[in-house]
Amino acid sequence: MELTAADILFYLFGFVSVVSALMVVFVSNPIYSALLLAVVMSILGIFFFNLEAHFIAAAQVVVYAGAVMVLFVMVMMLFDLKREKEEVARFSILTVLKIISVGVVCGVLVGAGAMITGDGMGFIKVSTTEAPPPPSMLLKSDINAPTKQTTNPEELKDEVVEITQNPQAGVEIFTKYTDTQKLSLKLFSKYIFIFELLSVLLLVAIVGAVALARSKGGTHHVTRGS
Amino acid sequence: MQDQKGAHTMLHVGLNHYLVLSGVLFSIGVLGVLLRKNALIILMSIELMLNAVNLSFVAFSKYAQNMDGQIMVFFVMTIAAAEAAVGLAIAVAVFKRFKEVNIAHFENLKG
Amino acid sequence: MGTTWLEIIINTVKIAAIFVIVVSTVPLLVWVERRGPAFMQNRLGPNRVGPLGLLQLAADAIKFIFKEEFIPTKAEKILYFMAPGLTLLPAALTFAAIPLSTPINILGYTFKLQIADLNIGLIYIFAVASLGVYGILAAGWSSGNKYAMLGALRASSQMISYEIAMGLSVVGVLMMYQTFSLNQMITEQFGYFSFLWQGSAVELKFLPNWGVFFQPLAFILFLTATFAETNRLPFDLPEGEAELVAGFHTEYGGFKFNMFFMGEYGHMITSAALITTLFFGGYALPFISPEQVREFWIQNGHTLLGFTGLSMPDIASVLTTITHLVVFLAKTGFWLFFFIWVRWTLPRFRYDQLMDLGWKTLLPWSLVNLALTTALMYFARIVK
Amino acid sequence: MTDKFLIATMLLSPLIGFLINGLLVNYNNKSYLRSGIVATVAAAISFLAAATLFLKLLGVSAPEVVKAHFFEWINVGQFKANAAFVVDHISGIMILIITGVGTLIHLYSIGYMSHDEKPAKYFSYLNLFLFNMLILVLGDNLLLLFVGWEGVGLCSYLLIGFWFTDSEKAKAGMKAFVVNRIGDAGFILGLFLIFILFKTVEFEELAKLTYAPELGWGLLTFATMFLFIGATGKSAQIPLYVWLPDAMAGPTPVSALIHAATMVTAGVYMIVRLNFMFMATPNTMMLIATIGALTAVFAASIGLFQNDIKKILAYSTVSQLGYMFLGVGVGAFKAGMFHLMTHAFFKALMFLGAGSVIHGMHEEQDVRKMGGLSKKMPITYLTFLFGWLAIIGTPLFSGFFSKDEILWKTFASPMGSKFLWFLGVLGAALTAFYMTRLMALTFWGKSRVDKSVHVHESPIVMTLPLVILAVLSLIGGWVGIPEVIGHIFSIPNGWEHWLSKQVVDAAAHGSHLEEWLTMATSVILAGCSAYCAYFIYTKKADALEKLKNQYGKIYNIISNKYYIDELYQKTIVVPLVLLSKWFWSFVDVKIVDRTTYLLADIVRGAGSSLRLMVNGNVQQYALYIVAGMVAVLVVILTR
Repeated sequence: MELTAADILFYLFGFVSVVSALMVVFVSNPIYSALLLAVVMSILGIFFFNLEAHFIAAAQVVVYAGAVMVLFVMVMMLFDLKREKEEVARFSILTVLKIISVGVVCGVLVGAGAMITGDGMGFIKVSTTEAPPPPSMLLKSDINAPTKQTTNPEELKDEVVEITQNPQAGVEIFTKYTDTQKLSLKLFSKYIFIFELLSVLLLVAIVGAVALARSKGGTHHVTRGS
Repeated sequence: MQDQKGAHTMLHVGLNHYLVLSGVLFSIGVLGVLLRKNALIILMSIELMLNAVNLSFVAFSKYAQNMDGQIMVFFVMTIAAAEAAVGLAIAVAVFKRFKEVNIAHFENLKG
Repeated sequence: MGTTWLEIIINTVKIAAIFVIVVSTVPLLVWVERRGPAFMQNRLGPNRVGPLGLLQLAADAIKFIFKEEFIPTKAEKILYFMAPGLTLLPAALTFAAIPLSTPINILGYTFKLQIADLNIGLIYIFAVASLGVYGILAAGWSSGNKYAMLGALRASSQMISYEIAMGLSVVGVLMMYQTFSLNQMITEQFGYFSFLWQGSAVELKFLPNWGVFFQPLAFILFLTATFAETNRLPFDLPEGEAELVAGFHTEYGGFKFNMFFMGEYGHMITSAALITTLFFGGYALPFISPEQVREFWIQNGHTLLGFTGLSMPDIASVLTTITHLVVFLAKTGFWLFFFIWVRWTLPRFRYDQLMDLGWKTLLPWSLVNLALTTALMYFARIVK
Repeated sequence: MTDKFLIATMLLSPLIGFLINGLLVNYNNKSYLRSGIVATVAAAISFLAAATLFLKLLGVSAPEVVKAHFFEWINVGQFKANAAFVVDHISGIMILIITGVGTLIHLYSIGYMSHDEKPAKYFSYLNLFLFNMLILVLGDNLLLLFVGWEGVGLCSYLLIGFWFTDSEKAKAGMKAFVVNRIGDAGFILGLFLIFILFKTVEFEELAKLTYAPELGWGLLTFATMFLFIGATGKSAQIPLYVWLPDAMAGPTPVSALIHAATMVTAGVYMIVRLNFMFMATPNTMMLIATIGALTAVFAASIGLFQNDIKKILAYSTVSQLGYMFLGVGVGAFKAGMFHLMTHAFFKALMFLGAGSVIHGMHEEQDVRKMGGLSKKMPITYLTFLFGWLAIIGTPLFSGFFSKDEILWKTFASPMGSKFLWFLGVLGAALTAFYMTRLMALTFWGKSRVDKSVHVHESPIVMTLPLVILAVLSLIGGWVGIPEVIGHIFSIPNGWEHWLSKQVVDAAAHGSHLEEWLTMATSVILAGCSAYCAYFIYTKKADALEKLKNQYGKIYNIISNKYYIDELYQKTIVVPLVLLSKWFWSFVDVKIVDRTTYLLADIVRGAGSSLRLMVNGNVQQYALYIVAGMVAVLVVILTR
């Protein structure tokens, strides 16, 4: 099978994301690294799109690129951080050690990633070849026949039951519904409790952030650089 | 790649490519955390690491035809957002107090 | 882009065409912006250059191009130059997902008058829209001017809070249409106002099947949220001339300022198109579904385009597409006028009023709307 | 009354006496009468119970054994030891001796301890001794015997060192205890070996087993050897006898009871009790016989030139014990037992006699400062006379019958030998000599008592036991008249018959003529040496001086007890002390301490080096996390 547009795009965006990730770490001005990180996140959004995780892709862009990075940029702008003199720790044995260990981590992860075979190293069943005909691709503008979605709850309900009891059924369902429905079916059936728990977590985070932001900053008066 | 379709199958994007990419991004994140002195940059590197993990989750979700991966990404996102919020709040508080963002100055909790 | 080279070419041509349409409407809007309010306030407006001041557009365009490019000393060079692009990019991208009209079937090919028909159209638009904030922040901060910075911060916080309100208000609509794809939504809105109530169908002849009648509250909320999102007048604190000179783009002149301008209007066009698609049936005629229109053209389409020698169905499909395109433009035009119309009627909000409105009224009401629609749909589904 | 009640009363009355005197009576009140009577009554009750028990055994239809099982003491795996007490033919005799002589000595002590500050303490210890001795004798298994064994060792220590304020006496007590402990160690090893070999320690079961005679040096020989070592410790034989002469530091009734009649005989009793086992190990028997004979002659020779009356009697006890072990060693268990009983009578008599002499002479013990007491202390003199006649073996007296029985068995028994018999006879002669010397120096001859001392006869409470014991030492021997004399007057040998069921002697073969001849030689020899001693010490005091300076060196050696104590001091005690000093200075300081300090240093060093890791540098912590992660990843992926 020759090179599809998607493959070209993957390599292009892959390269861009790696370069910008590196720049995020090594650029001296933090604002630029924040913006670059936003770029990386959008590119990841595109990758998700490629992997038929449409809702997650949109969510990624909205949540990460749109909100979290904006927070970072706003905070940095408030701090008005200009170029930093010596952003990376000066050259010392420790730095070498760090770089070596990161090299090892990268080697191990990339090696593992590259070597993963069909049986998924005994963890999960993975088919490294192309998944069954994906319902939609980014730029194939003409196909995309609207797939039939059942709306009445009874049919949906047994669908849900089917998933939880019979994981194998999961594969058929995987192809019948659009990505977002699949996600929501599972999310609100098997993982409903975690979903509610997350809301509590967010609440806690909000309260925490507000409390911290309002505090006068620091509990004991320590002169700078003491 | 033991894919039976022709020579240049190496180039056709499979699960391995995504995993390799997420591995690289993850190590860059770790590098950022280890090398940079600026607290905010460290927070951002952590975000980067989380994103790399998300990528591998989604890749696995697609190639294993199982929605759990995406659901996990969903959870990771919320947690990352919460973490970023709280992290930034702390950074703001610290900056207000010490007018300093370089973590080299915060080593009072010494052994 | 499709796999075959032909498709790729056709797609690029289509993208270019749509982009040109968007860009050309901007000067038109500017003209309307100047003439309309003048008319409302019983004054003339620009009429010196060309008939009714139409050439004024060209004059402004040329002016912007030739203005002196200057860069503030303390500015961050790179970011300063990137900022206008960053604002323009999302505006353009969001328009890609909006279906302009029915697909054309000519010579065996079908062309969709839509750059990208995504089955997640709506949240794609929201995603890209949320990136708009970067442009404003970058502009505000990189120009090194304190007022610009303040304007940028205000604008971004406003956009973020209203983004939530807009998102939530749309959820009600989504639950009704059960899909993100805008095409899908439009097909749901054909014909008469009808719905299933506990098994039995109910139909009201005098109302079209538009979203606005199903979700009136969502419509109002969405409308106000879009105003805030595009920094249009009641919410245009960031450029508040009175206090912050020109808000985040004070330091910009010449073409860069023009790009900001275009960005803002692009955003406005997209929002207007979105309102029509979500609530007013998109390119569909009120009571007539595209099929009926196509039938009509099959009977007497020949008279208009007989000379082209196309087969009858092709002609019919071309003609139906054109009619629907006209309908879509009419509706969007009306909403654009509405935007301009509101600008010269409502006073500007104070910053805290702005925030209260966003968090303390829009948000709760959209939650109420959400609850209401869920309840109604649930009862509607119970088969007696 | 049931046997159990009888045994219980016999055992517990001395214990109760001990408790009353020990706990209830105020320690330092002077009323010796009250505590004395309590102790004597307790001993008397115990004697009555013992007597009734003995009568139970006498009858024709009487049971062979009276047994009382109180509780199961130890039951671990195969090892089983019950608190059960047995009165059979052997222990029957012993309990009579212990309680009988014990009661007499208690009575005597009332008089003797009248001037003492803490009589209550003395009487409580005495009662405790009785209790322990009874346990030793009555125990139905070796372990219980050992309990009694240790108990009596303790009481002897307490009583020897009774006047502990005087450091000499305290040292003597300590010496007795330590030497006994060395013997006990041997005893314990023997006990263990027996358990290993036979998986049981009860006499009844041990008796049932058949023992193949072990000619070489097998385990059984070692077991019996170790038991014998215990016996030498307790009954003061050659290597471990040094403590007995020093034990005279205790009050005289104590020496009479413990170091004459009962405790020292424990070793002999133990061997007789296990006679079947000892018969199976000829090597040990030969060892016992030789040590017995040697001790007899050796102790007698030392006794010749002692000047302290109690030291003479102590060495005489050691020598007589030598005889008992000689008898037992040649397989004449019954004769050994017989001599044990007769010796208990006349030796207790002599000790008590010496006690009353000392009491009369107001704590004067040196024989050279006595003389001509026969007129001043007639009763003591007369009773002492009976004892003297018994010990030198004049016919008709108990000493003659038991000692000659042993000598005859040594001569005739297959295990015995002519040389041992000769040593025995030599010992008898020496015994006669120094006893007569004693009699001459204390009772006959002119009085060398200096004027200030007013000699007076002891009170009735002291002389009564003397008289009883004198009678016993006369008629004691008639119980076991040897058959060669007995059949003339048709008197059966009661003793042989009485012990024959439980004690099997080696078959002695020899004609009556030989027996008569050996008897005659020993009597004549003893008579001559007695006359010589009488002649030298009463008539020719100056001849003695001449003899002394002629053989000065030998005289010095013997009078200083062959310098045995000094020898032990040099060869054992000093090197032991030096060794322990070396251990302390080298092993302890250099090796043990050094290693512990080393460990401590290692830990502190590791601690400080680890502390460097926590230096506040956040990124270093991140590095550790990453390293950890890598390790985990590698492990998982290369699983």
